[in-house]
Amino acid sequence: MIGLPHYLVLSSLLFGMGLFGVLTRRNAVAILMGIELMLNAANLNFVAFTKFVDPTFVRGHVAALVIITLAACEAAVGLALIINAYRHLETVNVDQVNLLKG
Amino acid sequence: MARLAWLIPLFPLASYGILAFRGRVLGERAPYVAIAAMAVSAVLAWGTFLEQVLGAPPFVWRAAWAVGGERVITVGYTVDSLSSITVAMITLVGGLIFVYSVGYMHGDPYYARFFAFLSLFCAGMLTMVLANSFLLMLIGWEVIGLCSYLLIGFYFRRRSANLAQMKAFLTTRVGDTLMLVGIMALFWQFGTVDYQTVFEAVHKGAEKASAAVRLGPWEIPVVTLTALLIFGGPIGKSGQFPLHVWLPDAMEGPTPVSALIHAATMVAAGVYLVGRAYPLFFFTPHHEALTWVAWVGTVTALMAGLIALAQDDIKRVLAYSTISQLGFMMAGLGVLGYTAGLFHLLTHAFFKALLFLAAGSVIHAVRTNNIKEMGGLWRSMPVTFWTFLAGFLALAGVFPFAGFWSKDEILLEAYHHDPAIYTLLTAAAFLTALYMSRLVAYAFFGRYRGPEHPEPDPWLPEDYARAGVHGPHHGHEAHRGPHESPPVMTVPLMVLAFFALVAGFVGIPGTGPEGGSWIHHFLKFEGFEEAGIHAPSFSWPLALRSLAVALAGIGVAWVVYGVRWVRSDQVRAWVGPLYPFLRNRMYIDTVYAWVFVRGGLALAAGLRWFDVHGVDGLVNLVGGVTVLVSRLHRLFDTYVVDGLVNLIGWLTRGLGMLLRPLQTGRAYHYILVAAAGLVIIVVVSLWRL
Amino acid sequence: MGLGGLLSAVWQVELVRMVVLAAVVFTFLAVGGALFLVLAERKISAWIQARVGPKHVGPHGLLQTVADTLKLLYKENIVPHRADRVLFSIAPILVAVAALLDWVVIPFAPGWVVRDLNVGILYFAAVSSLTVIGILTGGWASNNKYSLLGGLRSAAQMVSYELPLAFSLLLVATLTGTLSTVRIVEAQPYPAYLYPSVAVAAVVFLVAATAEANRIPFDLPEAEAELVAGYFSEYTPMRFALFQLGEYGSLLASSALFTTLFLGGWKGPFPLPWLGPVGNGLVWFLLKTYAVVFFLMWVRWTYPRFRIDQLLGLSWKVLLPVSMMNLLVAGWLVVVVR
Amino acid sequence: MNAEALAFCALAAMVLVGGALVVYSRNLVHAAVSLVPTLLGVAGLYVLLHAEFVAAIQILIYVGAITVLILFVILLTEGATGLRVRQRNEQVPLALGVCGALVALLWVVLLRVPWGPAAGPLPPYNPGAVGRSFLMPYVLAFEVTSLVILASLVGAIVIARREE
Repeated sequence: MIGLPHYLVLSSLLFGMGLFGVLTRRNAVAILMGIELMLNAANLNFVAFTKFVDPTFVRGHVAALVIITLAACEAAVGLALIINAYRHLETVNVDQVNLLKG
Repeated sequence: MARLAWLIPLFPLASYGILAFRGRVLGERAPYVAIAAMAVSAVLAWGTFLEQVLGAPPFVWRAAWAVGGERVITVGYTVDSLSSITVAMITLVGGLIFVYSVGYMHGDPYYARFFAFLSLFCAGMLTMVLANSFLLMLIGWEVIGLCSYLLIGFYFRRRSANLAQMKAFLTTRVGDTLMLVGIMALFWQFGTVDYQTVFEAVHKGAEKASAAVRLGPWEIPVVTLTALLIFGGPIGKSGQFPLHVWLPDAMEGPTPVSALIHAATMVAAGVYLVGRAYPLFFFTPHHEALTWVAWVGTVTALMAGLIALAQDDIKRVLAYSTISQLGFMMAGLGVLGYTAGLFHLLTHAFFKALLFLAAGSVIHAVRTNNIKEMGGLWRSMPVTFWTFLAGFLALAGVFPFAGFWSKDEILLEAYHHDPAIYTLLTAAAFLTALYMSRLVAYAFFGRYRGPEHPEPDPWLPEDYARAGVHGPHHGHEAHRGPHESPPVMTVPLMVLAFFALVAGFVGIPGTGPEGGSWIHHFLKFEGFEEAGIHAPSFSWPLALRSLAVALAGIGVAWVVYGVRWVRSDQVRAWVGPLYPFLRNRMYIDTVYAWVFVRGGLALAAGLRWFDVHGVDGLVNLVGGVTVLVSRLHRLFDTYVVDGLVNLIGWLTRGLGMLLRPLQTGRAYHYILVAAAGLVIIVVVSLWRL
Repeated sequence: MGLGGLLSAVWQVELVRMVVLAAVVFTFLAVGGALFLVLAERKISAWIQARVGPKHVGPHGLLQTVADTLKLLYKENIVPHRADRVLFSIAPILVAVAALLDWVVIPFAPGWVVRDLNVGILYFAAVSSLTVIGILTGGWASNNKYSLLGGLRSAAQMVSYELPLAFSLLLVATLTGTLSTVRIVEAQPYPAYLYPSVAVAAVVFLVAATAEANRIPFDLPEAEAELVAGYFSEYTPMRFALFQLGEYGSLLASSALFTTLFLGGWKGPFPLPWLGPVGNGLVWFLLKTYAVVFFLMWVRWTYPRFRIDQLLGLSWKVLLPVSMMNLLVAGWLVVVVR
Repeated sequence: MNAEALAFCALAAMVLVGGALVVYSRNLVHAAVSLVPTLLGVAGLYVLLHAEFVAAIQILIYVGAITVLILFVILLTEGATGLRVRQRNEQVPLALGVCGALVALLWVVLLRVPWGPAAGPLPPYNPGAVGRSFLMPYVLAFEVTSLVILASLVGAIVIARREE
């Protein structure tokens, strides 16, 4: 029987992968992808907890939907920023975007 | 139809909205919007009116607006005989004036704005008339006041217009404030401002209504005090003594404004309100509130009539005449002539609008307001002359024009109520005939005394002239002497002249049931029947007497100004100091200027002196002390505080030097450290478990 | 557990089974549909342009597409130089599968639906949005600037037109109070006072669906004249056929969904004799669907192509505000009338 | 092993393989395309968890919109994302250590907790249940989210448009 721990283990793995991507990628878009993985891991946890711990009010679903919405917002703004940075600096690597560094 | 009555004010309001926001784009087409809106309103208003005429029951609609505990303030509208006939009159006269303005204001750079203001005004007026409560009425009332202010100062570059608009606003504000207090008093007493509820409460003599307030040596019943406070509003708005001073000055506005606002409708608002709130006045002990109303009206009528005798400005004469007639209406209402006062309100609206518009046509042609510079215009401006004459005869009260019927009603009521008032009003009626005849004789008869080529309109401010606008008369070509106005202006005159003739016929005895007149049947106050008061029936001797008075006035004027058997300067010599007294408007304006304007300025100067020497001295003293203290403080600051601060700065910089390599500016380094920190925290907490 | 256990398993597993089943069944169904539609398109275009169209293979050219398909199957698959092999192969499959997955929630007749999901129309929107990934990756993987441009255009276009489409779906969901396609059909006809709103939503849906299917006047991603066929320029026979399958499959699916949402689905104006409820529903449903398909083809051969700025402007500045207002008005009406 | 477990394993494999590709792929387009199976797998897991509505939204927004957007940006910034550019920074081993430690610790924690069986059935029709939760207990979150959407909409337009 598949229980809550299965989902939690899976989501922790996904989270770890996402974190690894965020930590090691130079490209801003790739970092964004890592963040999306981490958010998905969190969402998976929320939905799993809803089913196994507290099904009334589907709170986890609500949280997941809010997170998905915010992820969409974050992607839109983040990618707009990346495009703008690329237009000015011709790079999207976060370690080369250092105009403000004294 | 009554259920649609709420739409009546909305169309002009919509027109205002359109013109205010899109007027610049509409330009020349602006009046069509306003006139169309007014036409729709007029159709609705006349439909409502005819429905009432055919015997529909009064209709009141109300909805909760604000709810505070037990008290509910409602918003809604009332359709009964009084409000329906008034909206019918307003939309008709207003619509005609709109049409007239198309010609009169043509070429004005603020053409659309003018119509926007007029529309807003009509919206406010109609709201005020149709309102179901004092609060909604007050909203309409204030909109009217605002529009009056805007329109008096319509030629806003002209100093005198600015002063006039301020005067109008501030003067009426005195009355409005009293009225506001009165409405608050009503709310305090009855917990509502709804007409019906308030009137029923007053009628039943609710406990609180019969309470009394001690005011010095007098004990005034609360209800009387409330009624008189509310009467403050009409005193201001309807130009009653002693707040009448703004109305003559309001003639600074364009003539259609004078006709619409300061003759036909806005000033009628006060009278209308007294009629609307009649139960409040009537059910005071011994009708004492009405006695006040009657006397204020009588004094006003007589005073304004006298002043009008000595004025040379055509519009000012008409303005004082308006004040005088409003006095008549108030007096009529005050002597228990509910129908008579309101009947005069309606007829007066027609012929006074007519007189103003015709006067505007004259001014338009001769480019001056001074009647002494006119003369002989009957030949060159026949339509204007004949229509003006109709208005004149109506105002003077000559059979069978409208004014005869309505004024006679008032005199009849006064005769049966209080002989003193009757005598004074008869004198005022005589004066009315006299000064109007003087006006007609100067303006239309004799020979033309003005220049051959009238100068550009002195009423027009400089920037209009610079804009290449030569007065309201667009495309002004060289012409000899004054000439007739275009049809867009004369047609409304003719329509109004028609009404000036026939509007009084509803007051002919026998036109209604039981030998009374139709208007008595239509507009009646229920309280009279209960109190056993019956309207006096028409009496021939009185009617003939008032006709004789009117004809006498005309005759005297004819002797002096027409055939000139007696020269006017001789008359002037006989009356001695009376002439300058009247010419200077009984010095009322002068007194006000001294007492209120200069008094106010002096008070301000005194306060300013106190401010400069008293308050500022104190402030300067505090300032000096502060400066001294701060000097001492600075020494402390420089050596002790700054020393510490610099020490901290040096320390920080040293620390920064040490820590600088840690800040790489790379986000992923930080995240790594954060993640490592998280790992450490989890490890530590696990270990402690 | 055996097969029986699988069959009696909890429903969500059954759903997975159903999806697989649907993929299998509708692959054949949609391949047949696409074959027919290609022929229909050629015939209709010929008819509109006063030509004859294919006529040599089979009676009246009826077997022309079959012959073409056979030809495509036998031709060589070419991968362009320095193209990304993996993505190049996956892209057409993704497009075709996405188009086929749409069919899971389409009800053909009473009871004839692969799975009546309680998030049916949302599922449709979700799955049909997968197409764009295939197109984008296909365009990129071809290593050809025209293909890439086509792919980028397609992405911009589809992301833009998904919003009005979603608003139309939302409107229907608001009116019927459900997302299930079957219950939407059952809720029809809509009350008369909602007709204006539904009509606006239908028009928006039709426009957006045309754009989602990359059809003229919204066929910018292909645009033969500018981009030499856009994202599938480099594709050779079978993969090209998959793209075509996807395109015609989603065309058919959009028409079917339009029928379901706005034309009453399987419900007909009068019952047909001898067919029974299922046959009746099937006939009416197919009639309506193919009428919509015909209408879209008619549009394709009548109107010219938009410019890219006009296309995006239409979506963001016209369709989106209109459908938002429409949704507000309809919601208000529903609340007021209730 | 029953059907649910089978489905779970398949989906988990899909998620993990996809996720790994997202993180490891040198080619960013491949990484972005690998997001698709990952996210679809998560959506599938949502279905297993009786959250069809969240699953549909997951596909619609994550797969249909965010992934497309990411791909779009990658293709637009080709000059900086091409294969010739070094894609990893210098802290790979360190990051591997930290992430591994974190995951391991999470396992330690969550395997210590005695998770009970499912607490009860979900509301049967969950789009409706979610809608009701959004409009009743969580209306504030809903409103704030809508504000965030508005702000990010405006922000994205302002940032991304070409300066005149």
